[in-house]
Amino acid sequence: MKTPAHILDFKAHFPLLINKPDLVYFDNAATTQKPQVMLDAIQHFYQYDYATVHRSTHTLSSDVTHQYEESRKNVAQYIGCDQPSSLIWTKGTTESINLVATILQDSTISSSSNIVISDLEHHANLVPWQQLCQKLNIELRVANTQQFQHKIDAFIEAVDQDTYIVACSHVSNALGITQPIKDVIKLAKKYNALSLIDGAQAVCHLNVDVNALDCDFYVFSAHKMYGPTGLGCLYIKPEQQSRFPPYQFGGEMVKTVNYNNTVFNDLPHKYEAGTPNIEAVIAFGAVIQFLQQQNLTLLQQYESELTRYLYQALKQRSFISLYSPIDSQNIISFTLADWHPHDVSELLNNMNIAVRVGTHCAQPVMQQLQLTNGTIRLSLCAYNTYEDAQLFLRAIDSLEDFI
Amino acid sequence: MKTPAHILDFKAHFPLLINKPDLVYFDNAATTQKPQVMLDAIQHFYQYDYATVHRSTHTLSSDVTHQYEESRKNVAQYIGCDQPSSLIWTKGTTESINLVATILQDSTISSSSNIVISDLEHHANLVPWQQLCQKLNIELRVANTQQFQHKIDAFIEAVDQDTYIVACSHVSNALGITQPIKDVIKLAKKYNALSLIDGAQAVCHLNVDVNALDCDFYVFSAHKMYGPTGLGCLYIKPEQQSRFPPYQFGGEMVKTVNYNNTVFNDLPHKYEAGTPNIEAVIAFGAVIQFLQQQNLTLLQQYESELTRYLYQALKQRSFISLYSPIDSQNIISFTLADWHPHDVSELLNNMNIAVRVGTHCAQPVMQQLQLTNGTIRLSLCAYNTYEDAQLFLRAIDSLEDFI
Amino acid sequence: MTDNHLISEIQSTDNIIEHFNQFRQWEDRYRFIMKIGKNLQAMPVNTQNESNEVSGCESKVWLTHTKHDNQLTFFATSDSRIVKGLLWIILTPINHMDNAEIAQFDFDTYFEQLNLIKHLSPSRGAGLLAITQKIKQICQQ
Amino acid sequence: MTDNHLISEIQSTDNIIEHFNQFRQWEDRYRFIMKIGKNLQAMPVNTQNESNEVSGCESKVWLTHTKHDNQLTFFATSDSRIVKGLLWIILTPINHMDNAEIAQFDFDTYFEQLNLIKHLSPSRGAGLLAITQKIKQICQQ
Ligand SMILES: Cc1ncc(COP(=O)(O)O)c(C=O)c1O
Ligand SMILES: Cc1ncc(COP(=O)(O)O)c(C=O)c1O
Repeated sequence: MKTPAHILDFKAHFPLLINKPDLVYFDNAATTQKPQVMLDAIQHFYQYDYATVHRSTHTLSSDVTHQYEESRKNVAQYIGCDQPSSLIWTKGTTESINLVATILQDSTISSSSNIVISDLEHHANLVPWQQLCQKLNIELRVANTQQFQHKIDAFIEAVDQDTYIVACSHVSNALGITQPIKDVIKLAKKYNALSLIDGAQAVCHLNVDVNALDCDFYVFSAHKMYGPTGLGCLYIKPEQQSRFPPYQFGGEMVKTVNYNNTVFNDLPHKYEAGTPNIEAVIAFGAVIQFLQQQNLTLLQQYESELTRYLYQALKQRSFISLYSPIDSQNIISFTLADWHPHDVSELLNNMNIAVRVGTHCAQPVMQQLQLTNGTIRLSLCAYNTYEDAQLFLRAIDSLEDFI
Repeated sequence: MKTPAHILDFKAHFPLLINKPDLVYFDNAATTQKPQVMLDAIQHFYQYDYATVHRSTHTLSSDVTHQYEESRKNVAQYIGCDQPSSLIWTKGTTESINLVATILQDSTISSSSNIVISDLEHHANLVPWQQLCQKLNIELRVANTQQFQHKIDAFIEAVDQDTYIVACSHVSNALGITQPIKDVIKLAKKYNALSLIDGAQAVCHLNVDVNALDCDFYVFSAHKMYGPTGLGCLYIKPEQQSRFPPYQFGGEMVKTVNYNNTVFNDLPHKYEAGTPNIEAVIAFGAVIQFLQQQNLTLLQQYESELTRYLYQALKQRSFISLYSPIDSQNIISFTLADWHPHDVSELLNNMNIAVRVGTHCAQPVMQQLQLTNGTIRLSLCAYNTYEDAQLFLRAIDSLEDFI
Repeated sequence: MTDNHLISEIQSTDNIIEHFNQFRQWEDRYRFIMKIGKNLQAMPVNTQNESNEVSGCESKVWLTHTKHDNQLTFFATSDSRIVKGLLWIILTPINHMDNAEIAQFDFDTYFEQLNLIKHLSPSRGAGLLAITQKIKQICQQ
Repeated sequence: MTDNHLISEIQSTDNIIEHFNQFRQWEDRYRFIMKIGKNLQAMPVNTQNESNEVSGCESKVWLTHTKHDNQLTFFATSDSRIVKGLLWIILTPINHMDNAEIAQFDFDTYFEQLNLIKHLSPSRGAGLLAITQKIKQICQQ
């Protein structure tokens, strides 16, 4: 198998991969590398345009505000949302989910309510709900997806008229399973429950259309889709925008303040107290523009092919146990018979191959699979090549020489 | 007056100021410009080193983790703290204060408690406490500093044995007043109350030593001291570190998770859920290193001289009313008789002079001064020159030509 | 310097646009705006109150109108000199129009021809928009 | 390839350091570590339990000791082959020392001479530290 030219062209945009030609970077689910256009945008921003946003009375600041809000509009459009005020900037997926849990906590949840999550969640989409349930003394229900066969049945069993919110990942980070979120959202609607989709592992690889999905909340991180660190997004469906109380307090999110009373601003500002991460918003805008210039369909197709190729190759090796499904989204989780995952990653690391091992911030998933030491996780991106895959396979086969 | 050579040398590190030689940037209290070393650090980081931190099993990631924790150590030392785990990374001052308000809310505050703030606070150090008091139905006390004569007496009147926390700015952003925080902290200790100092306007201009201050919390933003956007700090005194519950939930802040129970990690990780703003931490580390190479004493001395020069010049003009004290920290807040502040800033902006006008996220301060339209605020930094000051004074004098 | 005699003759949009386009420097443009504001017609008594405040402007703006034989006349003022000038620019032409003409009037094109928005801060621009929307709304009542 | 006969003769720190320093490639170093781990003395019965787990290591590590005529002997194991090898490297020299020598033993210098920490992931390094600290602690009891 040879890597197509358009993939090599795509890869050429990522300076770290060019500067480290021997590196095989298969830790993309943790975070992706960044295109040069993003670094250029950051440089240019600080060298020519820098000032704070909003509250502005000088041109520098109003120009930055314009760029900043354009970036919001572009990111919103990228996920199928035509109302930019529906897109809230946060620190990351984790803060987005905590924000929602906080504003729900302060709204009216009855004591007979329950909250439903799936059994495939990252800690970020589990612990906030668990802690909220403990605080409010309500039930946390875990939809048992039956050995992760991603059946909607598990959700049908868990959701009922007392369900306040269903929180479910679009793609699981530990195993790469795509969950049936369209049906999950429909189910939630049927019972008048809210729905939150954790898209951290989806936005980089799938076309997301929040409008078509019709979920109440959709969350993701910029750094997992070629963007900067320190920036996440929270999409809130327009109908839900005035329903919830504020989250944190400070500048920008208020209209008027006196010692007795504060009147809060409208969305998106209501949920964006303080000076935001302006640099990251500008940088992410440049990344989205860059992505829009790519042929995303071709990139996604290639990602699937490469994943399938590696999957089949690993499947042929009897000493390997696979935990990801065959149609996994760019993630292959596996173990090697008689090997501690950490020993595998340590040797792979010495061969310049970066993978992740352990429980992948999803300890309950690993508990269910009875894998105390977790798995080895390969996670791919459109800039990974067939040469990367072959180096990896050769490395895996060489491990027995060490023992 | 001529700008000393060492100041011109310092200014030369800031590319935006070099690229815009005609700009007079007097909006430093909102946010400062960035040195080239920071931009180089960001470029180098993404081009050669980028990976996520902690949870690492490959060299890229462990090297980044090392850099990331070194940066924490350096910033901690910069503010006089020798225990790096006392320094929590946040989004900014606003999040730092909200974090403290959140963990206090979940700890045990009795219904007879009160919270004390000064009457000089930015909304970020006012609204979170106001809302917390409303939620817990406890009293918010505002120390009336008597026309801002920064007397400790106001605090002595407000603080008593029921005070849970005293939250006070080190330097006020609206007027530049330095508050008597050493005495405020002592007073709080005397009554066993906690103390939080909002250092957003101080860290860039004063030597801060949290150890000597002996406060429980000290908060500030990187972007107001030549650092990147999207990064703030929260110093928590070592003795207080295990006292409070967690803040937000997700990866990194947990040790073990199952569906029934979660065991939380130690500080600083306990308060840092999710993938952090790695880029900003690395960038801020580079800025702190840069600052350590400067002669800070000389820079601070110059800032004071320039502020004093402008202050005296404005004082000589009968059509100007000054609201900052003579020993103001780099900030001069004033109005022009018979002029709307926004009209002033709009004309100044056309003369390439960036100032801020309005209520400066401190509406109650302006209410107390009966300035519904707020003030015009000049805020200086060590890279501002005497030529900037003269251009500004000439601009102010030219305003009468317009009417 | 703008001659007061001249100003009294500037009444139609064409006049105003023509006058504006002769400015080569931003200073002249602002001088004109800030001086012309003085020519705003005084608000009717007791109308400069909270209920007539237009929200969404950076500085305070009051807007009211009278109706004679079904013909609307608008009055406005502000605590900002620049905004007063802008109000004069908005009101002068429409106070020479009948209601149907006002309802039809294309403020966006007018502002564009004046090259106005570009030279204002975005919050001022938003304020102008809030005022013109309010006027249109009143026309539709 | 490391000859088993040879390994049985590597007992002192000097032996081990000398042996380590002959490796030119990381592969040889790891091969040695992973094979030598097999020579770890078996843990006494029923000691590989939770109360003997050393916390702070990436993989599971168990550490226990016996005392004969006041002389300590340490036993340890792990579910990781690499860690087992590292445990052999730690325990082999000290199990030839008397208690006073162990208490005095400078693990940091030893690891430095082996050039070990540099080649391990930082979490492994932290794990090693946790183990040596536990040993020192036991010696002080
Ligand atoms: C005194 C003071 N406190 C808090 C803040 C809020 O800081 P940030 O917007 O960086 O969160 C500021 C800055 O605007 C400030 O000047
Ligand atoms: C499915 C999923 N949810 C949430 C997160 C948390 O994202 P972040 O660390 O960027 O907040 C991750 C990434 O680690 C993830 O993969």
